[in-house]
Amino acid sequence: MVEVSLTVGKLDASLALLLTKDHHLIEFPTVLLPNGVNAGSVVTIKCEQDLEQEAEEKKAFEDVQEQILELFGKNEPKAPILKI
Amino acid sequence: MVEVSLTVGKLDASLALLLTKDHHLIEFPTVLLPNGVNAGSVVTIKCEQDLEQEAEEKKAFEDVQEQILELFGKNEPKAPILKI
Amino acid sequence: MITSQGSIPEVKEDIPGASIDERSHRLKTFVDLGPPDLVALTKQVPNSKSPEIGTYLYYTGLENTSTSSVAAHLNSLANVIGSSPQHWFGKSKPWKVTKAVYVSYNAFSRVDVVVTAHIPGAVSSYVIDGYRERIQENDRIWLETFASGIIRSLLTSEEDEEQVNAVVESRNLNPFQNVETAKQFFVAFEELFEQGPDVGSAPEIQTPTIISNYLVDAFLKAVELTGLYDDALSILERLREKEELVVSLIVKVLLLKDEEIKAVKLLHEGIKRNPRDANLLTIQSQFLLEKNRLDLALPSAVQAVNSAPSEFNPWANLAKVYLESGNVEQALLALNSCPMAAYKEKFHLKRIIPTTAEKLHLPLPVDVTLDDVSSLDSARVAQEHNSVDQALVNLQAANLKSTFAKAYDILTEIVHRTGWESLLKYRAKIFVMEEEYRSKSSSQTNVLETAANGKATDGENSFKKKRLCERWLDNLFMLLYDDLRTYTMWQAEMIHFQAQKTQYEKLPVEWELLGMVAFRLHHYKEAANAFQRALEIRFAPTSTRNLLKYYQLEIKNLKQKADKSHQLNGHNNKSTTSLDHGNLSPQQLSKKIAKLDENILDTVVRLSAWNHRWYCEFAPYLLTALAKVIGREGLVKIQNEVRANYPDTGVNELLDDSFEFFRHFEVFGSET
Amino acid sequence: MITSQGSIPEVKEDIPGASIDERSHRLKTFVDLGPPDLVALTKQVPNSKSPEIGTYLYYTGLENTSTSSVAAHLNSLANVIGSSPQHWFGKSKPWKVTKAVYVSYNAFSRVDVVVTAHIPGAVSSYVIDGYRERIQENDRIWLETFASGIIRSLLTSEEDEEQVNAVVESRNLNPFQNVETAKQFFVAFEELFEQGPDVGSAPEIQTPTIISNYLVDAFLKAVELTGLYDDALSILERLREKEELVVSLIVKVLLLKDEEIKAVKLLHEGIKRNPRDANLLTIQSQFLLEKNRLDLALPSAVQAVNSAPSEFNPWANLAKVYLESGNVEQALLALNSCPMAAYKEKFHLKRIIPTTAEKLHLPLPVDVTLDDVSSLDSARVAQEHNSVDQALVNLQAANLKSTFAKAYDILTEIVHRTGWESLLKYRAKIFVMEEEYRSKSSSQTNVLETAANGKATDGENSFKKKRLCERWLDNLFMLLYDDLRTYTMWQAEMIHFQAQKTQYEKLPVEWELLGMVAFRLHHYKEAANAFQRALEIRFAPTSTRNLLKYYQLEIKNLKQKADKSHQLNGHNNKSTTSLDHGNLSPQQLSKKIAKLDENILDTVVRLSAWNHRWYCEFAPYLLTALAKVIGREGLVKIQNEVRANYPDTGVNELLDDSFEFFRHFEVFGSET
Repeated sequence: MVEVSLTVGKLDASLALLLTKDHHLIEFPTVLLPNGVNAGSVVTIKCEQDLEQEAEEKKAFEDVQEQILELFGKNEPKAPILKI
Repeated sequence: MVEVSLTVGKLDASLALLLTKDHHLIEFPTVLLPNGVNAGSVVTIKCEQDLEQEAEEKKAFEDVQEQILELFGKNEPKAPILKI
Repeated sequence: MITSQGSIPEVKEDIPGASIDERSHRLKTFVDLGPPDLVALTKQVPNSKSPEIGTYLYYTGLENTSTSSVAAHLNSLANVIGSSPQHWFGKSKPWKVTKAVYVSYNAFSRVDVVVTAHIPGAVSSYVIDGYRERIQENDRIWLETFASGIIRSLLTSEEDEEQVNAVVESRNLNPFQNVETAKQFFVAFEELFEQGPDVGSAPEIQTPTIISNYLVDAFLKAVELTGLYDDALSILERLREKEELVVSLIVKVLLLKDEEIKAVKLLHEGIKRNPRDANLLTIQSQFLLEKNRLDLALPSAVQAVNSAPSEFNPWANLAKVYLESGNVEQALLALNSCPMAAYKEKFHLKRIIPTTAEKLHLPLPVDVTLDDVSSLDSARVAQEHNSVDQALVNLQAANLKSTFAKAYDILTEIVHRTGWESLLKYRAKIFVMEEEYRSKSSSQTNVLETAANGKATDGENSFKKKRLCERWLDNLFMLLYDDLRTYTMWQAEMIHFQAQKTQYEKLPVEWELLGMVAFRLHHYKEAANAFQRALEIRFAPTSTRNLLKYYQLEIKNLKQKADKSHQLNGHNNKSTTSLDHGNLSPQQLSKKIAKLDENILDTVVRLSAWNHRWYCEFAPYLLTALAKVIGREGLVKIQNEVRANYPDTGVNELLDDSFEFFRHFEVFGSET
Repeated sequence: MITSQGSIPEVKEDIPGASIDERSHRLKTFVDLGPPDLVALTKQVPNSKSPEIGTYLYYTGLENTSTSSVAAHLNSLANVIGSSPQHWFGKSKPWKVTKAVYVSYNAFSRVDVVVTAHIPGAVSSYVIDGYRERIQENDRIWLETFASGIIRSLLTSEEDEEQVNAVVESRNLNPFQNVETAKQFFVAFEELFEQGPDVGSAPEIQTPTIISNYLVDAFLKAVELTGLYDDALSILERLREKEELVVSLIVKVLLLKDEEIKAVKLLHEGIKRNPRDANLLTIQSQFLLEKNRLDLALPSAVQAVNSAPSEFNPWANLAKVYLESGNVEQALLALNSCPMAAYKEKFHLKRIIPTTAEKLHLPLPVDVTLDDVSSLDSARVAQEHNSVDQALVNLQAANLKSTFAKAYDILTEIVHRTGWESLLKYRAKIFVMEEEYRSKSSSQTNVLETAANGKATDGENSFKKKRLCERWLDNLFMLLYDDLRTYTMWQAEMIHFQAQKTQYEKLPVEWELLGMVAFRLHHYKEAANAFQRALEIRFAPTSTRNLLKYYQLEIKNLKQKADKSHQLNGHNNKSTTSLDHGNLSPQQLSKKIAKLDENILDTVVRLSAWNHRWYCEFAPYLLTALAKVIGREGLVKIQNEVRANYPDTGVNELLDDSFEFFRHFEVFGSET
């Protein structure tokens, strides 16, 4: 997991400028900032990988893939199709 | 506090492209991603305001300001300065 | 058609050889596929004291597999010009060509290959690079040059408005005069596959990749044109062994070949191996969209976007899937996320040597004379343009290119479903406009500007949830407004005139422009009417081209309807939407399609004659259109129709080239 | 100096009035402060049949408070030209001026004010906008026009290489002919304060603000030049009541006035009120940096950056503070974060009407003749340029502008401390280069390219900790390498020649270019030597200008040394760094400074004479330099020196203008 403390330098429509202690300037999406945060505020950002969610989404995706194969990928006798 | 689940779409030198469930495309600094994250990973980002740290920094800053005033802002008799 | 003096445009040089010189100076500035081939001629009137003069013209499709094939063409060109006195700027001149030089750009190695033929006399060749240094000639260089030429020839689309007649002083030949040449190109494709990204890619591709580049585009077009599916598939299978991404190209060829089940299986297999192959996912999604399985099309579309979030096509596809699903908000949000290609332009032929009208020798071919087409007076057209309604000319949506044009097409599709008022409400609900934001967040106390919809937003919180509307999308909204206003006014005027029982008169150019507005707004019937009105007055290539598109679209719609009704009956699938027309019987369907095929044949004939007048013997989109008609109606029937409908015009002979092509390649329907 | 025919350059028009016409056509394209004022003359030879001709020239500093003050100047101009036959393109012509038109750009309202004087006859005026529509004339328009003119005049710096002699056909007058005009400008400043952002700002400012714009820049320069501190302070105090940000301007004026303690107190108060005022914080940090209190300078610098992270100046200051603290890594990281202004350029005078040499009438003023300056042969200089070492001419660092030049200055200061090898090691440690990254992250198995330093990085982890080196900074490293190589080779050659006891010969231009390299690299002594070598051969304005900078820098250093030694003795402050020279006695110090003042006086005289030859009577940087010399040495002494050193040259009369100026404004040292 990553956890960083940052100062909000500037707040804009879509992007905020955040600064680390060692002056790394980071553009950060404003939507991900909590309400009430202003220029000058200090925020903590934690970021961690969500393996469970990842597995869940993978499963759902694979199910759809099987369904598609079932529906359109089987060599069932075709209904007569007009030659157009 | 804000908490969001995001899919890593693309991983670049300084910026990663993350996507929300409703397809909001967000540029996110790569340095803030945990190790091991790859394109396709799902991550959770939590962002909250750190009022304590904010107050601490404010205090330290104000102390320095007082020190500067003390050192250079008092009308003490000046030592003779060369007219150059 | 046989090459005649009437099919060779020329441009006079100030100094003989100047064009070759200019070209080599500009060589290092060539990008992507580079310019068309150049042929420069030196000619003189024998036994006269007048000095030699130099001329040049551009080419695509000239067979250049070797020095000798090029020399053969140059010689035949010299023979045609020297065969009889040439009508030359008002005088008859018995020119003899003494030298002919051919230059072709090798886009892989960024060099020019130059073949010089002295007539009669020796033939020599050399290769130069951007620093005007000579480079060692070898088989590889020739292979690359051959492939570059074929790619340019295939990708010089005449379908688009933007590039018609851009370079009048050029001849466009069919690069596949026989099956051999097509197969040679396939060999070159396999050989050069890894270098594909070097020749650039279509503007909507962010960076050229091994499977998204002009080499691949040309290969797929060649496959479609020649029907050599099995050759193509075996090449791609070999390439796939080294590069799994090739699987999406195999799928594309299978779909061209109408092998749907195989394609679906391969999609499944490929996605299993690499669930983040955005190309495969997008193809899969588009396939499901056509099958009207929006529930299944969406997961693939989402996964594609998540796998390639900086590519345009997955986003555009996602927007379409949402739109078809009736989810307008998400469609607009996906549209807003499309990454735009602001600085890239689509490949098209460009002059490398600026010229003026006085230097142009543009003879009129006399072997094909279709009355209204051949007699189109360019002075009259220019005259028309001067008195045209400027409001129509100024519609900026007509100038949109590449990704912007595609995004606009999605936006117009949206407004077609929702109507303008409702679209504005959606916009106000999900987007915050840049202006609006600035006034909100401005530290100075400006008057709060409200967005175009006139509604102020409700409080900080809902404000933050909205997304910023990209500036380009905001701009498209404005263009859309202009288009809609023009269209609505036109329709209202029409109704007014009809009520008054007076004739609604417009200039042909104006009908054409109105037709384009309607076409952009997906009002195809109204567009077709406008184009037909234009054509009632005079021949108009753009209107004809767009009518061709319209007829093809109509056939596609009829076919989809038939498919759906078949699905409904056969599978009893509930998720398909209701049909907006009653079911057609197979007989009614065939009759409708036969009528449309007649119309298509007529537009193809007219456009071929028009192209022929401008020295263009090859337009892939016309060949494809004709091939489909033949596939449905049979070659014999079509050939008979051409003979009956256009007697003594030369059209017969002109179309024979295409029929010959189909027979060579055993295109479906051409077997007799 | 009295205006003479020798001080009026003119350009012939093709058609009388063409310049005014051209200007009004271009009006809507003017940006920021706009072009210099234009005066167009119509003149004819009386009683002759030759037609009237038109000429024009540009102006800055012409007093334009009202129609009548402009008309007075136009009349005097007409009188000078008409007073005796004019030497005109090789012939003597008794011109009479019949009409004179003055046009001045009002940068606030984006309009041109035009005054037409018929001679003799009526005077009229009008105002036009970018659509060539007439606008209502009123007091406000005149006030804005007056202020615009003063701003252009004050900010047309001649200090920089880039803009010397850019527009030879222009006269530059001192806009403050009397105290009244200066005070009028102060009034205008107060009146127009809120409109300041409309006239643009220096390129390093991201967006013009109420306290960062050209109006404010000009005001501060006027304050420095005139010494009218108290007038300025009372205006600023009034403005502060409405806009607290003004406090940083008050601090600046207090510092100009040498009121350090008041300034420090105000800084404290202002920062207390708004702890995120990046301007105040940066000034505070710079003040502490000069006082060598790096421990205190850092927190202010950090807070400034955190308050305005997209502005250049706070970042540049932070980099400097780190550098002075010996923290090279953080200095480089801060430098890398500086936001660059790639597309903005510094204000300088520009032609609005293109011209050719044959149309230029550039008379030689004969009232000031300083031998080597006046006799500088431009043909010889051009000759020299042709045979100059191209490697020197091609040094790209010389062309850096605005933020890039400033960033380069910080980078050269860093390398000055660390040396090149060590700098490369720092770079490798903290930065990953874009090339390096791409090869690392590329999915294809390319050969791993190593960065310029030849070291591969150690593992994924350390790799991720590094930051991406911005492309522009990467580019500056390359320019630095070129500069360093040139400098080192030059120094090595010098030593070699000295060892061989042979003379090291260079062309004046080459000495000048070498001097510039050394100056950029902060090797000031070596730079000064090179400039002096150039001047031993002939007069060279650039070398002279740079020597002036050098002498001023030397005085500053001496002063700082004295301050530090005073601090050491008085405060016993341990944080100051050790002095690299022994302490000087007050007598030694005075003597050194007097010698430098002599040198400064000489360069000022030469540059004034050179400027005078090119119709320029006003250069703020020369006035300021002279004012400081007078402040140290007294006016009487300096006036005597000028009289003694430059007899019978006209220099006396030339400098008298400046002395007069100082007496008007009671500049410190001028009281007799």
